[in-house]
Amino acid sequence: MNTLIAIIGLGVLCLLFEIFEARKAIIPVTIIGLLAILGLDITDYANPQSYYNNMIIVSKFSAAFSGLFIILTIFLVTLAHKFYQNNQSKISDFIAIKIFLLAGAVAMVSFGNLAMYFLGIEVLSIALYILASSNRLSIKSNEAGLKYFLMGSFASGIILFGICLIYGAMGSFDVTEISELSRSAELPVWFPIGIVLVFIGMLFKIAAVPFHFWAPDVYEGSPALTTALMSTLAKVVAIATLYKLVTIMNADLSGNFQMMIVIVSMASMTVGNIMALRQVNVKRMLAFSGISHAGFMLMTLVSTANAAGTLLYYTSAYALAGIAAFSVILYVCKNNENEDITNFHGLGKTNPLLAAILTAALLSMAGIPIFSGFFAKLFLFNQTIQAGFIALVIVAVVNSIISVGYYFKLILAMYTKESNEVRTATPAVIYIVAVVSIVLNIALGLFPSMVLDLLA
Amino acid sequence: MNNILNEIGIENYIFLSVILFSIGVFGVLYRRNAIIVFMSIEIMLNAVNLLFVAFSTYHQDAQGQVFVFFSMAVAAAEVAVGLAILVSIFRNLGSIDINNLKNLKG
Amino acid sequence: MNVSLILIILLVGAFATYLAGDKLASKVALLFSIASLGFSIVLLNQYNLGENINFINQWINQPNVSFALNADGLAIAMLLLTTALTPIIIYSSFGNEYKNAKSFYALILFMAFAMCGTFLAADGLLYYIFWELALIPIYFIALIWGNGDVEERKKAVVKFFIYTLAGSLFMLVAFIYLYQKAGSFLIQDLYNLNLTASEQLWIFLAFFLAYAIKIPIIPFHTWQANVYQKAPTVGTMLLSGIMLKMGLYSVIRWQLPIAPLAAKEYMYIFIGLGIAGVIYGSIVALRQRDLKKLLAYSSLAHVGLIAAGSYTLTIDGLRGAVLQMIAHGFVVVGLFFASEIIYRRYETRVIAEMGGIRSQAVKFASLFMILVLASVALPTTFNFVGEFTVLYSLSQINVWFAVLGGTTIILGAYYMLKMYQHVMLGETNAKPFADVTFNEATTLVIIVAVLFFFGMYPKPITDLITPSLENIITQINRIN
Amino acid sequence: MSTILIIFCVLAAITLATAFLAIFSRNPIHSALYLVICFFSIAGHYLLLNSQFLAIVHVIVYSGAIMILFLFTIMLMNLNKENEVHKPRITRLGAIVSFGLICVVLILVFINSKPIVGEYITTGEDYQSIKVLGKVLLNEYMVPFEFASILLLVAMIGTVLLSKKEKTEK
Amino acid sequence: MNTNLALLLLLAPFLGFLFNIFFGKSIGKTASGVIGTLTVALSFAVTLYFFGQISVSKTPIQIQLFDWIQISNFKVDFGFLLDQLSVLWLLFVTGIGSLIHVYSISYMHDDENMHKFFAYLNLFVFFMITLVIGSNLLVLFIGWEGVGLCSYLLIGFWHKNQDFNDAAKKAFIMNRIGDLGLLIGIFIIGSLFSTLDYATLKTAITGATNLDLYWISIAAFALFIGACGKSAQIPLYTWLPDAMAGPTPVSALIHAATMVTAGIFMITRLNYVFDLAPDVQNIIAIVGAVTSLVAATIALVQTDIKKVLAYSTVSQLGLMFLALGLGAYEVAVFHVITHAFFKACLFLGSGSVIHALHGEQDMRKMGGLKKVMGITFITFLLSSLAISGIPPFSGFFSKDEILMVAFEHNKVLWFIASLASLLTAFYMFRLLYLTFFKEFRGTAEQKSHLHESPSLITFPLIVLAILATVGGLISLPTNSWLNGYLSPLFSKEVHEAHHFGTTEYALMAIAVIAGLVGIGVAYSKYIKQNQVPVEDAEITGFSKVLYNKYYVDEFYNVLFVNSINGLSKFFRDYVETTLSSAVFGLEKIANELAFQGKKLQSGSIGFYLFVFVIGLCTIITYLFLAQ
Repeated sequence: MNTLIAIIGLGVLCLLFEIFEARKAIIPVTIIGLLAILGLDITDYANPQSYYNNMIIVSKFSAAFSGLFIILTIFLVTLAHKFYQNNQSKISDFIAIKIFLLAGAVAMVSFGNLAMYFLGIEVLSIALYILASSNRLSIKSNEAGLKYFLMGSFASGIILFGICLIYGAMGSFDVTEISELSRSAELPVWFPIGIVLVFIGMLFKIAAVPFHFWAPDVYEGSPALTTALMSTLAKVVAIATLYKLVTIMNADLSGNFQMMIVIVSMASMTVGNIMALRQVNVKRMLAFSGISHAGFMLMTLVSTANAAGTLLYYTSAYALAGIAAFSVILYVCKNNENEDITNFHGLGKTNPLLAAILTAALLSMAGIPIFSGFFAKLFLFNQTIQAGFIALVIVAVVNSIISVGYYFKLILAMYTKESNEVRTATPAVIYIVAVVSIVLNIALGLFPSMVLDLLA
Repeated sequence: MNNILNEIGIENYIFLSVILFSIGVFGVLYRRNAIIVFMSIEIMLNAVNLLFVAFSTYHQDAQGQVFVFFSMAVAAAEVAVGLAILVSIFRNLGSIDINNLKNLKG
Repeated sequence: MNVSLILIILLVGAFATYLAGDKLASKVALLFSIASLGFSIVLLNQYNLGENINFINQWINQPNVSFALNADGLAIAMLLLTTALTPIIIYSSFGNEYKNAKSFYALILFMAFAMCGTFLAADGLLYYIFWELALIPIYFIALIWGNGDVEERKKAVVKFFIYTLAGSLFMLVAFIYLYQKAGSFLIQDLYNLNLTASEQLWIFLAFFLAYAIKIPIIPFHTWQANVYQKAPTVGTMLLSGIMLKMGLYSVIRWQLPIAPLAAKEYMYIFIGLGIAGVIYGSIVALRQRDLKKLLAYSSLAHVGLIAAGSYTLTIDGLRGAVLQMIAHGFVVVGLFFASEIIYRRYETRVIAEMGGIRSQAVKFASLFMILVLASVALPTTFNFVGEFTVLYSLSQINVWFAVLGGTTIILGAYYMLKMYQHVMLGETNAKPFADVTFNEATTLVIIVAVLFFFGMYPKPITDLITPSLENIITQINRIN
Repeated sequence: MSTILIIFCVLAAITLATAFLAIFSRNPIHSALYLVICFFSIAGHYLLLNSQFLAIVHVIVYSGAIMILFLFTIMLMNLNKENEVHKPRITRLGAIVSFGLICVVLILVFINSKPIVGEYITTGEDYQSIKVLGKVLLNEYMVPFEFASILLLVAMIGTVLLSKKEKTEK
Repeated sequence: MNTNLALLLLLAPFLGFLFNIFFGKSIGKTASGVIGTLTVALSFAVTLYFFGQISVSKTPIQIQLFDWIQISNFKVDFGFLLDQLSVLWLLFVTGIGSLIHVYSISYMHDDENMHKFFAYLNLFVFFMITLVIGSNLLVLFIGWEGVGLCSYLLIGFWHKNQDFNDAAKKAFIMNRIGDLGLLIGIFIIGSLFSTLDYATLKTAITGATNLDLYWISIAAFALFIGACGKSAQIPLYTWLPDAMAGPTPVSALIHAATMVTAGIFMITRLNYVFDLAPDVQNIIAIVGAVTSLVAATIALVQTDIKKVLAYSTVSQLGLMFLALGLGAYEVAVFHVITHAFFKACLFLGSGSVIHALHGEQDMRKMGGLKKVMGITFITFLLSSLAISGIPPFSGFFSKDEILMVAFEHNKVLWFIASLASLLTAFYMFRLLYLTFFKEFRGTAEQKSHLHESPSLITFPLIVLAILATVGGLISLPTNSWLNGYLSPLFSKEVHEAHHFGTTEYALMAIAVIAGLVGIGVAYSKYIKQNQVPVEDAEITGFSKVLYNKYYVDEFYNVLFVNSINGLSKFFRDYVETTLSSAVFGLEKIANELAFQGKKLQSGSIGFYLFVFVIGLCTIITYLFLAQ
């Protein structure tokens, strides 16, 4: 709870900076603030309890994920320093929106009441709509914003309908009560339908097939930093929330429901990976890659017993790799109209370090050891096999193989093609973010227990 | 006070709400004018709001109605942001036909 | 002193090489690789003295993964192979100029690190990690420093990577399945599992896919020739000299003892595949136009025989396989280096553009001849010892296996001599061919010396590996 | 058929009809107006359900604020004419199919479900007066209430952000 | 002492090889030749010592050096066995080897790579010694393959000529086919008896009661295939005539006197195995007889002087195999020895001729050399008489014994063998007449350079001619020193001196008469009628078939070489690409799917939402309505 309040306070502070014309200080102060909040979050982790009539339940789960969100936000805010260089007048707005977005995210994983959940997801979504279309003069950005907005509202409607049905069945929005009531024998059918509708709405948010169509278009159209945010933070938030919803409401994971998850998971992986094969735009490619990763993450839901640690690990690995990848993309494409692979030609020669980082990030996403992406997949597979879904794991394995195809396309472009432009010196910020995130990624790979045991 | 649902039945509200919701869905799919699409989404949200109130009565519980406030707040916020995006598209394209927005694909 | 130090040496070496800069990189790399060789000899000594050089440390609690390195005779033999070949390979590359040499040599050392790790790992997951890690450096080596048309090279290399990765991921699934049963990835726990026949079959097949692609066994070999051709010779040497052995080693270390029932049940099929590889590889090698491709197919034939030997599940088969692995490791490195020597002078690998070299480069011709002869397993060379033992073990299963597998000595002689004839013999070539430099000569002489020494006196190696292999045989026979 | 049911039916008919008309009418202005009627009818439902406060809020927020915003935008964009070209058949078909599907599926689901226990509980307690609502909203739901303000704040910043002119881009 | 001496015996030529390889070029041609020769001579001297020792003690000398190969049920040592057989073989290997080395000093003097030639020759002797003195089958195998290698190196000595290289390659590969057989035989013996050591093996076989005769027969057959390859028997004989591409001393040493007899050595060595497999023995006998006849017929029409001798060698080896097949090992050994003498002499003589004619090998371009090359002619004549089986020359005794043994066992085999010896006499004298009699048919330029060869060449000729003449004395029909000497080797009683009755004398007479008839026909044809073989193009009828060696090479080419090459091409061009595209096929499918999928991703919000709704309805239907 303290975390949430502090984050909101920080957001307001950002707006105040604008008033006091202290734009230069915004980013450093925000980063320091976020670091402090991270410390606060750690105390939350050590001290789980519920607040304000169960509106907010701080658990190890919520605290751990909040920590991850905060770290990701720190990276994203740091990158913002460079990204909004030419947009100083709006920087406080951007940063404030991001901070509020983080607040929504934290609310989403620590809700104790469906009202908080709904508001959280709306704060997150609306912030994202704004960020997606924030490049006002770019038609692509506009289009992305509108598409995301229309479809997102549609999904919100579905979620709201689901919440409504849950309420209809249970007469309460409090998850603890719902959870208790759901154990009783007599349940109106509204409850499972409600759960399914909320579930579908969340599937939209994490961009799982067949609710994934928005993702590539929106990722491509949005400003690169927003894409980074969507593909890392937003996706992680959505899947964590989905996981929390499924577990906390004690939803009946009947055989059929699991089968549905399995099918959606398989479909997401396969469609995401296959579609990514022929993409030329890197952001779009990563969008499809994100879809396939959503499929992987969904695998945690078929065996929710101990999957929280795995999910946290997977999301951390994925998001850190994503941050590293996007920081390189930001650097490469900052002067370009688009983010086509051609821009990456010869990066291996012109900037070996960033090329190596991007390579490492992609390898991590592809699941190559020692990067944490590998361990993430390993734990996931382990869990899923334990739950008896070998077929799902086999599909996942086949998909991992396919995914190498397009990750390597980018790597090949960096190392085998000749560079077609001269690249100027890189800002230190990008180096810092890229290096730190990839180092964290590898550290996670070397010491998986560090994260895994947080939610053991 | 008598529970009004004795007279009408919660099912009727559910059906009404479902149909209204479906009309909203239909509108979103059917129209290409972005504003009308927004309106359709509002219809969807209102369908749900209606059901909330019905359930609130059903349970004799105030929370449902409170949730409607939040829902309205969300609707208002969405409309504000949505229209802002729309305006900016209109400024760029001079049109708000969503069929013109097919630059991002493939 | 424990065995993990060797990994540290190589890893530190890789970083040091990268930091040393382009000019010094090769020397630093050589220094570290020799250090690792020295250290592995020390280890050998300690092992022979009966000291405990194994290393185990809990790594991940849940799932239960340990950082466990187990250096038994077999592992030490493979370790020695790796650490002996790495300096040779690095030294041999002194005649070439590489762009961005620091990365190049760092990658070589890193690959050696991963390969040593694969040979030493006694924990399934750790093993898998090293196994995969070894793939990345070679991918970049082949991709960036390879030769030929970029697009084709990319195609070949990516195919190789995806193909091998595909195989190994199924192995990973098998490992996870085993973990569910055993509650640990430790090799001993996996050995002790009591799996049903059908479980064993599936696990065996999952392993087989990984190894069949890596080794390669037909029909999973299609990546091989192209990658060998496109990779820089150093990469080809690493691939054929050591990396293929990872697959063969793994068959012996992991596949057979963990799923012995399946291995026994379908023994004929797998031996048959190995032997089919021998014949097929030899026949395809006959009409290759590219020297490196020809050597690649010859490699296919040889490893097919080794695989067939391993699948006999006899002590002879395993011992022969290991001996042949080591021997083949050296000879194939030598042969590829010979092709590189020619390439340095003629800038071609097309056999038709060679010929008539012998009269110009006598020393080279002799050394090359010896390598060719070793490759066709002439007695007194190390390869003969291995090949003889393997063929003997095959004859114990079925004499026709020995006959068919034995065609390698006929067909092998055919394509190798044909190759030698067209590459080296004939009218003196119009293009001048300078004889081997000191560097080239030393490299080849070291290889030749090793081949002859162990060809006449393989006892040290046999004694080293036999106890471990007997252990493995015991494991294989535990269920009856 | 009680009066209340009749009122319900009439209101429902109006709601659905105007919702349809809002979607079908070609002129956006008309759509907006139909929608206003629709919202009023929904407010009627609220009244029927005895939630007067909510009904009023509903009218204020939707008909008063949101629809005005719509109308304002429509006029701003000068869309008050029938400028929408003929839609391709596939679009219409898709829309109708999904409408039918979602409608049928959801209704079927509810019909298939167990019938609700006949007796509707009547606690007799006040649960929807302004007083009660205020208590619930500001006691139990204080945090969401505050959080809703954040939502609106974000929307506000966003709207400003999207409309503000960049200083550098002159 | 014995160990050191044995090592000296073995390593002396090896050291010679090393020395010549590394320093041969720098020390000059003659010096390298001399060193090469001396090392072999040293071996010969040591051999003589061992011969003396063995003759006296009659106990074999066993020397173990070190463990070599470890097999599960047995261990193979690197060790030597010096017994009667191996020492006997060593005698003529090192002896004739020394002579041929001497000969080569002069013969190869014009070659720029003479040091290499001597190095290879030394290496050959080294491997031949290994083959002979090895104490087990695997050490024999070292030598076996080693001599094959040297044969390869020496046939292809003039490596600039690709035809020679082809011949060398062919020799090596056909040898390897045999080697595979030998290996299989070794495997079976190893698994049957858990040993490869001759001595142990012998005890194991002779001591055992219930032997697995089936597998022993298979082993024997496999070993015989090995022998076929090395000793150029049907069907693996075609390499030997081609092997004449090498320098003539090589032909004399390797392809006449020593290496090709390795098969006979091996079979004799393992006589106790073969004795257990009578079926295989029959096969050996038949193969030997047929080979001897076929080769003899081909030799009839050959015009290349060395080719004639090569086919003659094949034919003579066939006779030896006949003897082996009939269990008369000591007879075969006897013929090996005499054959080594006269065939080496013949080859060296032909070399002398070729040397004089500067490389001309076609007999149609020779003639009349008797006058200028007296010593060569006389030695050649003596050897020809010996090979034709004319008493009292050595060949008479050995060949006669074979014929006699054959007669005892099977009249058909005897007839074939006799026919072969008749033909032998004919073609040898055809060769002699065409080369040395009448007028010279070569170019004038060649004629002006005709000369007798230098003494370094004639000296070995003379020695060999003498041996060819008197060599028969070691095993006279009535009093055979050789049989007695070799008797400890054989499990069966050696055929003690035949009862010399009328049959035997008649057989002897027939053999002699056959020889004389052959000579007579040759005389009438080439001296009386003054015929010269026609040009290649004019050869017709059966002669053409013979001249083309029954088209066996072509047949093999079509059947094996071409088919395997065709297969290779097929594999390379089709199978490989198909397999490859099978993998790429998956990639193509994925790409095609991606391509189609991109169309779905149309950018239309309506469509996206449509799919959304469909997905939603499907899920709800599946979960709630499908039950």
